[in-house]
Amino acid sequence: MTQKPKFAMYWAASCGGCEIAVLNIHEKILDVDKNFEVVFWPVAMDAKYKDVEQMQDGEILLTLFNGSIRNQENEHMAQLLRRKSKLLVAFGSCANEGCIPGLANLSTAAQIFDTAYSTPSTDNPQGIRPQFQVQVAEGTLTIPVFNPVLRPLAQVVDVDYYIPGCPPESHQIAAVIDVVIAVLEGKAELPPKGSFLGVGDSTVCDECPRTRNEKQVRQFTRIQEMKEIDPNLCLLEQGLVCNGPATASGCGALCPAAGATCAGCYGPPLGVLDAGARMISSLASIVDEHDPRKIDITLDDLVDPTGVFYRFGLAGSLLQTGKASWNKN
Amino acid sequence: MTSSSGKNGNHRVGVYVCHCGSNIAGVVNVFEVAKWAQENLADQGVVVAKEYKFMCSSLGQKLIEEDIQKEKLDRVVVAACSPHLHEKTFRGAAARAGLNPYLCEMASVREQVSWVTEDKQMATEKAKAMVSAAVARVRQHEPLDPIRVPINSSTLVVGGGIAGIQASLEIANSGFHVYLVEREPSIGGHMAQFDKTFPTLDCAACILTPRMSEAGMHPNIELLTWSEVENVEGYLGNYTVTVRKKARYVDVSLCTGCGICQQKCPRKVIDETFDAGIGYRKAIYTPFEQAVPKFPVLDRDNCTYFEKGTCRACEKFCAPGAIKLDDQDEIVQLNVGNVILATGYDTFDARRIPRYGYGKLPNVFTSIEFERMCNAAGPTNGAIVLRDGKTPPKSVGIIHCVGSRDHKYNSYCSAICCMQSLKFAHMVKERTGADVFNFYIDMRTAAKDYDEFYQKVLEEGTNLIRGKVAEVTDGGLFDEKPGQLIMQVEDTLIGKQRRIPVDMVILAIALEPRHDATAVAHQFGISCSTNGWFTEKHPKLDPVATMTDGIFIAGCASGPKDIPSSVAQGSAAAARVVSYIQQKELSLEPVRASINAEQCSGCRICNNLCPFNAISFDEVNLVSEVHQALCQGCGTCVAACPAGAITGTGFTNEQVLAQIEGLLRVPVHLETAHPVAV
Amino acid sequence: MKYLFYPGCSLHSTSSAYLDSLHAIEGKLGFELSEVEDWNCCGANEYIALHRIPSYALIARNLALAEEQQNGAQTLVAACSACYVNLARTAKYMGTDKELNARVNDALGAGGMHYTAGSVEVRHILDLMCNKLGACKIKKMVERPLSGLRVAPYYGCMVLRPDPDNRWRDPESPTALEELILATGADLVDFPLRTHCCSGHMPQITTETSLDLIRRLVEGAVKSGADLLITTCPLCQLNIDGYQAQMNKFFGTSYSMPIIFFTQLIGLAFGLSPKAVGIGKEIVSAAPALARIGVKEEAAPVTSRRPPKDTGLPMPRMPKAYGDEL
Amino acid sequence: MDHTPRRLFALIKAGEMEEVLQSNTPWYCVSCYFCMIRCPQEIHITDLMYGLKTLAYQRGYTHNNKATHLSTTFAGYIERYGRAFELGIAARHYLRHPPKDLLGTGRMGTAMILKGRLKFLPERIKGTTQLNKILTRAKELETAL
Amino acid sequence: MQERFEPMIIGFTCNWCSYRAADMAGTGRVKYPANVRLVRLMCSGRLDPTFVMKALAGGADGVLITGCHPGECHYIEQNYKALRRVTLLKRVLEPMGIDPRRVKLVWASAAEGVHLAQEITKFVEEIRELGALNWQLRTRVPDMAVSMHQLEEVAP
Repeated sequence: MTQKPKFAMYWAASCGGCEIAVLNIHEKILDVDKNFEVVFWPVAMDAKYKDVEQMQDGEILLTLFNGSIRNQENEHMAQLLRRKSKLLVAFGSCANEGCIPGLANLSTAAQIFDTAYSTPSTDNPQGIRPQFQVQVAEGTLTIPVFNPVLRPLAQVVDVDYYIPGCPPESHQIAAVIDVVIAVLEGKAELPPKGSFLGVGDSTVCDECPRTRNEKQVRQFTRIQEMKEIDPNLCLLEQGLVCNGPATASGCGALCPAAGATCAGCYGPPLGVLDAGARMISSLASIVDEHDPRKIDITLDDLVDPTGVFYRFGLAGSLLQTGKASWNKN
Repeated sequence: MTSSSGKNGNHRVGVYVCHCGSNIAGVVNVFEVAKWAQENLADQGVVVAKEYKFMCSSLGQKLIEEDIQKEKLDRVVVAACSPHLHEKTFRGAAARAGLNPYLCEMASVREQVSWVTEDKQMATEKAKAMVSAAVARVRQHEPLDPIRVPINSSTLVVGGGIAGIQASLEIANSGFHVYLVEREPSIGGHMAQFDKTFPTLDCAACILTPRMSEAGMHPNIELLTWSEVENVEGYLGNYTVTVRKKARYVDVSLCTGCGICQQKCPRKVIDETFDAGIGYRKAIYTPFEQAVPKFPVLDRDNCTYFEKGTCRACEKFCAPGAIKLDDQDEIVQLNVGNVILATGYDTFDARRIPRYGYGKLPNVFTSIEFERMCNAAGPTNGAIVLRDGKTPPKSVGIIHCVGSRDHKYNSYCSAICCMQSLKFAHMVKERTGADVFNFYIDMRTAAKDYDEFYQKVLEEGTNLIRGKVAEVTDGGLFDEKPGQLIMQVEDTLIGKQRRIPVDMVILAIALEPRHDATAVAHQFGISCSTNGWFTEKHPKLDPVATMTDGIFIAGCASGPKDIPSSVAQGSAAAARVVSYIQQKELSLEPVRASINAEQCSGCRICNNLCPFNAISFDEVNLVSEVHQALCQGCGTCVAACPAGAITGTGFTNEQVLAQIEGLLRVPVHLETAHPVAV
Repeated sequence: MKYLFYPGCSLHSTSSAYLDSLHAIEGKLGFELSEVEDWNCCGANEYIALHRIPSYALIARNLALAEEQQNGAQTLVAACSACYVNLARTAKYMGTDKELNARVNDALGAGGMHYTAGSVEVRHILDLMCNKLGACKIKKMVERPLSGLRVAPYYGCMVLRPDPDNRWRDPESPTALEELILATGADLVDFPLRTHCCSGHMPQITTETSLDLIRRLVEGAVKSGADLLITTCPLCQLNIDGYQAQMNKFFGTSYSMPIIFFTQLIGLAFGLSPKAVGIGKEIVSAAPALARIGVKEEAAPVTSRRPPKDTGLPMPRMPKAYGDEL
Repeated sequence: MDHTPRRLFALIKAGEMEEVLQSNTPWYCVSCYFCMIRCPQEIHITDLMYGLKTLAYQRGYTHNNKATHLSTTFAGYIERYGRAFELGIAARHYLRHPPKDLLGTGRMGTAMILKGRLKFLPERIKGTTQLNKILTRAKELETAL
Repeated sequence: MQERFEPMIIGFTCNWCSYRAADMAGTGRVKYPANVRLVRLMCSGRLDPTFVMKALAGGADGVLITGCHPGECHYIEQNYKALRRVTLLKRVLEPMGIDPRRVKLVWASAAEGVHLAQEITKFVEEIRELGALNWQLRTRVPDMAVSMHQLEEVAP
């Protein structure tokens, strides 16, 4: 039998949700198996780093890399898989723009460790802290060194394609897999390098079923503070801070449709440098106040704007990277 | 490495650094700048960089033109003075050389560098930065063409006061059509209410009525009285205005203006408007004899027929059967190229200052009431009498600045009250021989022949007391003569409190913006000052234009004025309009926003950000659209669009971001290295 | 409703009638006035004439006490107009003027006290009755309508001016006492001088000046056809009441215009006995006027509007200031 | 009143503080606050008058005896008892400056007493010492305007 | 030459008021530090927070935004939008470790050349006080192994 192209999937700093999403494509997974030889997928099968290290450069055709780069191990694997793969795909929000783990960049590494090891919620009477290197009788023990800032994949290695979402919607994944297979069968061309796959042209509002009117916000509120939510009216118009307007479409507006504000997991839409900046700009524009004092009062109700606007995009944001990690086309 | 100069990689850019004699070269090392550009901006596509004594000179321009052709330049950067000064010049040069003018960018190294910086070295570095920014920016430029719009030759004039009448006549006389919209039943405005006009004391009616009838009969003027503007759409050259012609209940095609209906109407009503509340009219009425048009209107709120369904006296007696009790409001659409707002002013409500007793003490009058009283055609046929309607006053007190120059009411000066009050003083003396006391804070008579008039009034023996009246009380309370009014005042010239008994008090009330001024401003897309008057484009150099092209203002709408200035403004606004109409079509800067329908999600955040109503929502495709000719190019929507679907020509994200990178490329100071932009 | 109460020196002496009547009606009004423990004099207009910071400190001590003693009730009510203005101004200025606040609290510190700006809301009892309770409610409580009694309102100065907390729509044309008078069923007399000065402490300084001011008020009230005046201020009451005899002597007049506190009038309307509300403590006796109470003749309401005569010119329309709902 | 408020302020602007502080105008101010709500420039005239009185008093311009004496007498009682004592104040003040209409004043006094409107003994607050501590400290921190 | 820190400041002006004010400062030969480099927009309403972030990320130590005085905007009320955006932007920047004082909004009419120059001078001094932002050093720490005490130093 002829050699099937090799497929790999790896999780760096991530929750594993992306893997679930992949399995969520149901029967389609059989097509993957039919067309690929899965060589490395820690979640799904037993494999050792050294096996990968022994491969030829570029031996793997397609690697779906999810999770962000939090420590030296993540970084090592990113570089390794980059070397070994023809196509490296930043898969899911973490790999794309840092996602929830990226919010750690708002604190110093020291603060992070304090929270992890010395807050009341931690049972650590001796106040033990992890040591990257420990001398024991048998020799030196090391654990992966913790990087001071968390970075999306593209800031560490060169990335071929991006599939955003937390996690990427299964139907989008399926579609991408179809494309890849079509390419393998010579029926289609690869999209240009750096393309975004499984994303729409517009923003979540485009797919949102709620009715929208001209916007004037006098008071912001939070979903838990609302007595009742109009099931058909735009959430923003009800004073809820919804990231939909500045988030790439592709998810089918699941959250707003269900009455929850869009958290922004699909990242900025095409050609936008920084989703947060767009939210700041557009929200501030529709606040219906002219008096500085009143403006402050209104904005006081917009709790933790940084967290709200950058819940997923912080590590990939214009400011955090100093580099437009998000430079599409 | 630049994130924003992704597309159009290889350009051929020419950089031209101007000495401006020693203006720039005296501080900035222009040679170094040019050299630096040549060497360090090669990666940015700079192929030539030259300095020259005077770039704006014909030789300097020639230099650029030649290079464009010789060096096949497709972008030009001129580092010289402010673009507000010479942008046109250099764009012109580029155009002459066959390059789209909008592919030429300027760096203001004179106004922003050489003239304002002491340290020559830092100046030179800043100049470099600005050049590199201009280069980075111009690489992102795209060829543009100015927008052309035709101009409709009809004009809408709102407000039939003297300013509006004047403007209408000027335009009509130069052969163009005018729609004159007036809220009241007749044109004439406040001036028609007055008796005499200062300082010449010629009778207002005598000089106004000819103008009114001229406007009424002019073939190019279409009067829409008893009408109000409902809605305005469009832009310079092409406005569509919706006007509501309120039901008159009189068929003007049949009415002869004989006035029998008014005689026969049994219903007497206080005339709050024209007679300022001190006279009566009928329920069906023309505000005054010389009204233009002469057709009456029926005031349905006070008409017995509309209350009880009976009466119909007017109908019975009207020979031509012009009374039309089933009349309805009519909506008309006007297409005009320009608009002149001459909406005039309201008067201050003297009840707001209870200590002057207006509304409580019968013999306290406002200036506008007194104007009506003096008017020969007014409720007293010109007799100056007390509220009882017969007794002439033996002494009269006139208070200046009522509601003006007072932080509690209006902090501004109403400009006309001093002269008006002096005019009153004169008329009281002339007609009743009563003693007159004028209470003023400062005397403001600064215009032709005004101070002469003041002198004249002084010589007539008017008592001028410098001081703000504290209060007006009923003398009846104390041993002072009953029925008299006591004016309590500190005479600041002698530094004493005085209690001056008078029979009649006249309050020279302030001029205020129309109660609906802000609404009107919003309707026409112009702005109001903090005091509520319409703001002019430039208070000195462009006093009759507004920030919105094609909307002009005249008369008191933009602030208190006397009749001469209002008339002058009427003519001025007319002249501006005619000059536009003569151009037939207009070319506008192509700095405009446009929406990419693909990317637009129809979130509608941009929809009411535009003060010029240029953004509309396409209900069918659920996307927003920008109307090119309405758009003024401020770019607010561009910055606000959450989807990044709106781009603004001339100031695109790419252009600005590139410019920022360019600026950051050069450290502020040689010694302080800075991380370069990425 | 529980309130902290600052009576001020006068209510403990020269104006005990004010205090009596206030306590007599507070229950019915649903107020519970608890006097601030160990309050000190506000210094009237005298102390502040000599010292600035000390006088603010003097007043602030009361605010500090109020802050300490406020359990639930954060409103401090004053009945004397001068006390009210002093307290209100100090509270206000300490909130706006940081430097003053610092100095005053430094001084309070010397006595182991502190006042947190904004922690106490200062209001005058009249403001409370009209703007919080409302004349309509009071009207409902009236058991003995005082119809036939022609009452003129007299505010004096400080309850209205400078009005540091903007309690009144227009301090120049107040309507509070008017509403209360109408509520009691008495006939409202239009008294043009109702917001004029009673001459304050002038009797002790230039008697002539003050006697003239008092004369104008009394004469004005008489000419307006009032049976009696009601006021909100101990000093106004004292000057008009106490010095009326000297005034008459000085000008050779023989006016007799009783002046009582508005709380006394309300008390009477509530059906309390004249004694219970301190009637009789006034020097110019209100008894003759009060003799009318109960007389049921409907006196024509006094109004300032004159209907236009045939020859006459119409008067400007006036917005109805008060009494619509009464 | 030797200067109108307007002139007083003009004098201040002109730097004629001497004349300003000697003026009796501020002492004629009964603080009716009419000026404050009527001034078209919204100047806090009454407060200014207090300030001028304070300055004049503290710089020893106590030319206008009656008014200053009334204030000082009043202040004396407050500092001693913490409350005003009308009878005492009146008595002391009238001893210094006997009223023209002695008889009338006497009558009024007796009437007041008979009506129980004048106490014979001053009320004294508990915290007199505390109050004086506060006032002494406050006087150290004094600034007139 | 001198050691004192020379901040890099990017300024945004509106075409109608503040840019003309800058011109006026020029014609009036009013001197101000060369640290501020201006970018012309049509209106302060065009100000996109992205620009500010771009500047800060790209090495600017401060950003100055200027526009017509409230109520005097050439586009009627767009400068209020700038006001609101800057207010919100500052609130977002602070948690990211950027002192909100590094972003400043200043009103200057076309006539206020001197005023603008003064404001610029003032702002340069304020930023000099705050010191260098060094944003890129703070966001892109070297990828070598870091010991705990090094971690402590790492901003934000």
